[in-house]
Amino acid sequence: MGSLLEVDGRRGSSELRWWSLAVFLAGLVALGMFGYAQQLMHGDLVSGLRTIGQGGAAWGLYIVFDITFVGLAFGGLVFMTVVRLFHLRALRPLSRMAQIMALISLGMAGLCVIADLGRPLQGLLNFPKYARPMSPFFGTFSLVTCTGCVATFIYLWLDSRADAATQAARGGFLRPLHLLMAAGWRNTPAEAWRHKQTSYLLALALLPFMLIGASTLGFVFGIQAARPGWFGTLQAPGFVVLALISSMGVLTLIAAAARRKPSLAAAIRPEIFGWLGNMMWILTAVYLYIVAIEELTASYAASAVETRVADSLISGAYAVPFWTAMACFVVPAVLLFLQFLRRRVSVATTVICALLLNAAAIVKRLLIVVPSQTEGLLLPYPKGHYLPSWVELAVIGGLIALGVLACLVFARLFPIVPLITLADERSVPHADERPKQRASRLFLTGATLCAGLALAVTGFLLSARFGTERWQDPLVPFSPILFISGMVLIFGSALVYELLPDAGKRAPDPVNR
Amino acid sequence: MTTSREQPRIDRRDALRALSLTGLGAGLLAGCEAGEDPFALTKPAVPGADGWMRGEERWVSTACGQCPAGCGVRVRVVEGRAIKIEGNPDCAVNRGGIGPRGLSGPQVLYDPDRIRQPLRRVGARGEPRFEPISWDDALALVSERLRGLREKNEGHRAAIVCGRERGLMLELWQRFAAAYGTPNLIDGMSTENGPVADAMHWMQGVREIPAHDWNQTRYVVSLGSGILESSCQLVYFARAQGSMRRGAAGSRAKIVHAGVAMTRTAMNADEWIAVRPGTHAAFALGLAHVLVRDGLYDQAFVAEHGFGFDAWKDEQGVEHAGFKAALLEYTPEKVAEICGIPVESIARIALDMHANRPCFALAGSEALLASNGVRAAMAVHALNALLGSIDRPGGLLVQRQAPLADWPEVEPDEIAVAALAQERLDGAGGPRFPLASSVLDALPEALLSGTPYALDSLFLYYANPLFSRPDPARWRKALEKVPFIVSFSPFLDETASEVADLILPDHSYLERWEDAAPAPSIGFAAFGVRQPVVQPLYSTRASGDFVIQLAKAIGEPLEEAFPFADFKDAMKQRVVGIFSAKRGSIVEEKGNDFLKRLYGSGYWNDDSYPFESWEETLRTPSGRFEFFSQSMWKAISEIATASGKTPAELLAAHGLPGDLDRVCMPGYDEVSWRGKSEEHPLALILFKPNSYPVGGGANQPWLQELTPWTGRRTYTTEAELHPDTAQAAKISDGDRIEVASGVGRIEVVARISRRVLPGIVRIPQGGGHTAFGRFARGWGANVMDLVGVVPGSSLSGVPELCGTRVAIKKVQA
Amino acid sequence: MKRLLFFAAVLIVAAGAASAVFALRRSPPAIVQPIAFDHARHVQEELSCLDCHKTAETSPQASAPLIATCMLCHNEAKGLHPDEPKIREFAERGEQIPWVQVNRLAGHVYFSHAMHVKLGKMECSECHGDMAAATLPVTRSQVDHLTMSRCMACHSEREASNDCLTCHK
Amino acid sequence: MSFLRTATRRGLLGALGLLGTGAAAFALAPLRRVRMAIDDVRRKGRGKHWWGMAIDLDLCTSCGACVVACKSENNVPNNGSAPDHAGAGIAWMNLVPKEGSESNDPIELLPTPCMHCENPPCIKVCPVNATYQNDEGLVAMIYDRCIGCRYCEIACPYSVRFFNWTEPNWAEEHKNLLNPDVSTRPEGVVEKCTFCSQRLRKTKENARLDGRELVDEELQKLPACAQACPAEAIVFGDLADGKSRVSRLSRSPRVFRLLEHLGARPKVFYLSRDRRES
Repeated sequence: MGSLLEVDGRRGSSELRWWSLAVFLAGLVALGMFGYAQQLMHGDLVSGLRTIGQGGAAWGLYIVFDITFVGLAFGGLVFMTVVRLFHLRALRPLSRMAQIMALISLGMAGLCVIADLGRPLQGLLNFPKYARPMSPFFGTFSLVTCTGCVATFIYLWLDSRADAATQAARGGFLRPLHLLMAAGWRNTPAEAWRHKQTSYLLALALLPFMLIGASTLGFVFGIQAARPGWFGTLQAPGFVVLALISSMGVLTLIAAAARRKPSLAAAIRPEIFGWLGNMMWILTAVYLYIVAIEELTASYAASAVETRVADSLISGAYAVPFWTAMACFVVPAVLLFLQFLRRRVSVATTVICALLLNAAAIVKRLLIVVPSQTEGLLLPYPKGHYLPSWVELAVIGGLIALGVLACLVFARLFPIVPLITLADERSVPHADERPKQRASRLFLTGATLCAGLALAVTGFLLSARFGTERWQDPLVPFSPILFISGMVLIFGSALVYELLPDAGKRAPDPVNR
Repeated sequence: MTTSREQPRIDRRDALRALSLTGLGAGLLAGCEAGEDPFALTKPAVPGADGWMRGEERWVSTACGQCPAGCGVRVRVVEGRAIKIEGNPDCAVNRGGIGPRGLSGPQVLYDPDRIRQPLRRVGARGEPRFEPISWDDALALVSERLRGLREKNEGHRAAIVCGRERGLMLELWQRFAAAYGTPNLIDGMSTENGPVADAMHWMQGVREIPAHDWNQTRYVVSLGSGILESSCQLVYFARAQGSMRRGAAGSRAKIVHAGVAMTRTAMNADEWIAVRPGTHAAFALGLAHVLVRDGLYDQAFVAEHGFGFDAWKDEQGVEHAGFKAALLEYTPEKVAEICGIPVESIARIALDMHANRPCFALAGSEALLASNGVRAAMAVHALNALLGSIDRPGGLLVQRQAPLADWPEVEPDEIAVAALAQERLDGAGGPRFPLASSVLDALPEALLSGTPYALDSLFLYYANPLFSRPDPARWRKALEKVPFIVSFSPFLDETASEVADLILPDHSYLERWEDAAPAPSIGFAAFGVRQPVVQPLYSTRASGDFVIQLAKAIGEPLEEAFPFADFKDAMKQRVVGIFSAKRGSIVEEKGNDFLKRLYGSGYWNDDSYPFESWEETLRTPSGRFEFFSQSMWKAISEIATASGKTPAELLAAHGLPGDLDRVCMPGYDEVSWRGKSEEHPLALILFKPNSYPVGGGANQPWLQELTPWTGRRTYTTEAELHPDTAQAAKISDGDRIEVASGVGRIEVVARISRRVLPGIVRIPQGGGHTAFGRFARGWGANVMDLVGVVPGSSLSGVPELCGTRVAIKKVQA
Repeated sequence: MKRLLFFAAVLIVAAGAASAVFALRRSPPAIVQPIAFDHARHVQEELSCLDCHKTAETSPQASAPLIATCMLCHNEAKGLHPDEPKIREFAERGEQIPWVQVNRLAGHVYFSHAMHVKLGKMECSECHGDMAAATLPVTRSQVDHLTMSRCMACHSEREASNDCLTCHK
Repeated sequence: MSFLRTATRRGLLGALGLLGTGAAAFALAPLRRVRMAIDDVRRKGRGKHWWGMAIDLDLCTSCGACVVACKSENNVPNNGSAPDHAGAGIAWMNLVPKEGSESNDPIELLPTPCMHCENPPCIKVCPVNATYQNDEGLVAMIYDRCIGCRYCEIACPYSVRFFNWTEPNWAEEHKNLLNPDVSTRPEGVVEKCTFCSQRLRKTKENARLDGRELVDEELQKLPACAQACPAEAIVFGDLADGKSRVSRLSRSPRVFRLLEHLGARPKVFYLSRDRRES
């Protein structure tokens, strides 16, 4: 019960709120599991999905939320890295929220894909066996969900060592956990300096990496020549921008939620929301621009089917959701823009806009995924239609609930806002002159890094079936795992660099003092 | 595509299982499921399988039994199980090709809802409650009842409905009827193919549908014929159509389809002429008119082999007008007006036909199954005669029969003779239906009225009137009146499950010995043997064998009428004829070698057709092609006098204009529609989709998942409507609509399409089963609920499947 | 800390259960043949494999013989084996001997004896071991050890096709 | 302090550039591999045979024999009449309206098997290599690898790939008619037409056992659909053999292929007097 106690006077009521909320969410999760069990028993027939060309769509809600969660993760990482790289002190209070959001939604994304698979068990077995980079799914699955998770976790961990140490110092039944997290943080200038270095480089590495991750999702759709409405070069950028929008939105929500705790209210100043709001309206503007281009091109397109899909959105079967989504993009954008002009930030407005934008983003994704399957049929099959079944809704609901629950628990076990910012970084010693480095540290780090790179490259090439028949098993079994572990090592080198203990004189342990 | 997406119901057990599954449980269970091999399912044990070596595979030749076509097939049997059916290249009918029906055979054999032993009804009729009984008991039961009837000199109170149009099973039943002594044998010819066969009968003296020389013809006019979807020769016609289509345009033969809808036939024709329902005859006569007017008809043929074309005198010296005179009224203008088609098309087609001889015209159910059916058929037939296409290369042929030996003559004893003299229940050949040989659809009226006498026992072989005949409700009422009903159906169909007191399940056609006389198609003689490809799965019994055993059980005098061990033996006695004829595809010195080869290849045929052998093909009183049917004239006059009336009065009694000469010549009468045009403005056209083999086929998923027409919705009955028709009733595609006639109402799905004329509702048969197994039950609607049973107006008792008016309205859901 | 331990324990138990399930699936119960058939004895009688497994050279299956084949020799008692009378009992009852198939391939695998024996010129023993020495009936699959990789290795060294469709259906 | 900032800036720029290029390379690698895959399919030293099919629409009467024959040969499960099964049906060979799905009155039906494209879009997207093209141009599934993500179904322009939405529900008796030469497919895998590879294999093996080459006559009607077709409209054969019937037909002036503009280069050739493309 670490951080909640000391600041919060009205403990009882907040306790009650917390637990009731947790129980409610747990219930949703249980419902989701029940729904998924249905799917395991009766097959995907219980979903609203059906065969393309026979009046159905083969992809639906699961894929939509896979995109959503990957987007959130991407956005979260971008946020934290940007904060770190450009020393945006003002936003630092949100960085940990962003990290948590990224970490959790990566997990959710993975689960979404699993839920979509016809043979989940086979999926877990066969993906590490046969995965091939030529398929964009390789990116989403191995890169994003596996490697991304690890990388983010590492960053999160390193970044929260100092706080963990302080928490541990406070004692409490979670002390062992905190000690584990602190990983012997002694608050020495050297450590602080080193941490700055690592977090800096990590951030630098993560940014483009996640960019690729988010883009591969775009590729999944962009490269489908047979699916009018998808085929195009704008998919990847579109996905990226949309991802940023929704992640900024969710971040706003989390911040707002955290802010309800008096102890944090001070730290999460309204300016932060102003900044988020600005990000949102700018990004939304960009996105609307992209959408406009897409629809315009499509409606001029020679291909009859291309136009049919476009029309189905603008004036056809999907017009209502489409224009609703558009409205939910435009209205908040305008509101936030006004807020920007008026230079007065209203948290409430920002939150509402964030909600609207996220709803819009999800609907828009649904409108990317579905119509090209139901309307974009190149042969004169009858048009299809798709309505999510209760099972799909339950599973997705369960997943979201799971995510929120995880957030809550984390917030309960650990300061959701870096304590250091609470103390205006007074506790962090300024380490201006560079301390002496151990040669072995640099060497080991380099070694891990190189090993990682080597592994990753070989794993990649092997799973790309270089030198073998395309249909054969990779020369080295489980070479996709090689690739993933390679990536993990690359990021793991950061751990090596930072956690390798210093030789020589031990600074007094602040925890066991 | 569909709109309803209801999820599987979840009961408590499910819920519990689900919970037990969730999380880790799920993983484990999935793991166990992977335990038994998903890629090869274990098959249930079947009798005789253990006699096969592992993986042993044989190809058995037999004849398809899914429709009257009698295609030769080869069945792949692996470890005693029939796996797949393919066409038999040795068979002259299909030459290795095979249709969807034939391919679905295994699903008949292995239908999970087949009847597995004889069943006797326990409890009231209506609900399907039966007890299994042994074959011996069943035999005793039936034979005693029949013997009892004979002893009371009431043999005629037993009736047999045999759903076959030809073949030895029909002859066996006829033999039984003759020896036992009942006039009430009703055969399958009294149904869809009736009018064509009648036309042949009255004008050529052969009661059989004609064959056509597709390979040499250069032009075909199809008058509402469903050769590519509803005919009894789908495979042959598809093949023929294909052979016509080879070669470059110009040299290729042309097909013109005149009909009310863009059917598969029309789709594959070169031209579709949309004529109003029931006016096909007028169109044919229009063509004839043009040919005669321009002197383009085959004068030589008419002169040498024609009768009644010009005016003629009979023995009494009475002058009769000829067909030529009758034709005068059918001027292109008038016909165009009747049919609702451009005038020019008539002359154009007529000249085209003449230019592209040899050519022929053929009519189908849509044109014939109405009150004016027989005369319409005669009109088309006359057109063929005028084109000189009778028994000529590229024209109409008379199907030659295989030279089967005869069974010994039957000598009915006096009881039988007396019974046979009785009036037929269905009134065929009597004042009721003077021109009919048998009228299945007249039974309900007779049974309900109990005239001329009440029926005691009814035997249903290949007949399921409670589903497949007009107005099932009325049939149900009527059959209630029959104290003892026996069905030979291998499946628990509507009739069997609702009214049959005793069910004696027949083998499926892949388990029994039988002949397969192909429906007229190739012209030349062919004989197919249907033989067991696998051991019978259940304790069923070939009905042929049962009939023979029944005769023996009844005893004197039927015993000596049936000197056969079993049906196979009976068949062999006939096949001897082919053997001793020493011609055709199989010629052998020794009888056993002949049989071995016959059973081996499954087919015998003699692929030479003797054209222009008139004594064979023109068996009319005059020995000529009778444009004016003397035999019909004679029949009507005799029956009239017998019932103490003048012919005119007899006709009047049927609501026909009193001119007998007119009736005896081809012509066009307006269809006497059922239902007034006020409350029932639309014409109902029903058809058999090609997924509708003998006995339904609704229990064969392969056929049902083949859409009945060029649409995609399966497991439902659709009514095809023209956009205008639909708009008038505010109906859009996919709506549930109610179709109502004077007889009944059904609910179907609307299918908006420009492929039908306005003012028409086109509905396929085959949906709406209430029994007949898990795959058939519970979807679609039975269009027969809309059609009434035969009225008085028809002389030949034509089932008026396309003579009903209906109204449609949207069902508010 | 305790909780961590507890979770760990749960996971371990779960894993154990899972592996148990898999283990159970691995080992099918030993098969009992209706007659304690003695291959060695028959080989001594100068019988070749193909005399009984007739179709091994002509069809995918090698096929076990039908009882008629057995009766060619065993129509009168040889009195060499306690189980021998059973053969005639089966024959008198007009039954086949209900041999249990031992060597089963996965449902999606196609294997042709003809191709391997006639074209591949392989000895039966290469897969089935030395049956000439087997005095007791086969009760466990002899081909379990033939994993896909081994099939493919052999195929590539004998330059047989390794295309999936060659052996998978 | 100042040092740090400069260092930061330099480092930032440098590292960004570095990682940017790396990232680009990484992103493009898969695409380049796809290109290569396409190319070596193009100039692939194809096996002795290159299987293809010709369907003469002038002969076809759309009777549906091919559809049923295919189901019977390949153990394709029945869909059943349950409402929630609608749209879950499987038909490797299917009758597709050739025109006017809009006005809902097709003029003609096309028998549509898998096109076995020379450049198959479905294969490129499979995440687990569960589908591939063999040296003779057959596009085949590897059921055991398939994880059921349905990406290939999405990628196929002709919608001839089918997903098993639920465990195939064979009536116990119906199991008798399953073809032992073809494996049944469990729930959750994608399946498709194989040009009856099992029949092809059998024919090949018989030829080899008789020590002879394959002849065109035995191939023309090899797949179940071609064998059944009453009008003999479907012809199968070896496109690599210039004299085979199918390759002669594939050069006919009446020939067209579906959606040629996509560049998938299907190996099913349709023949029609008026070359109406759908």
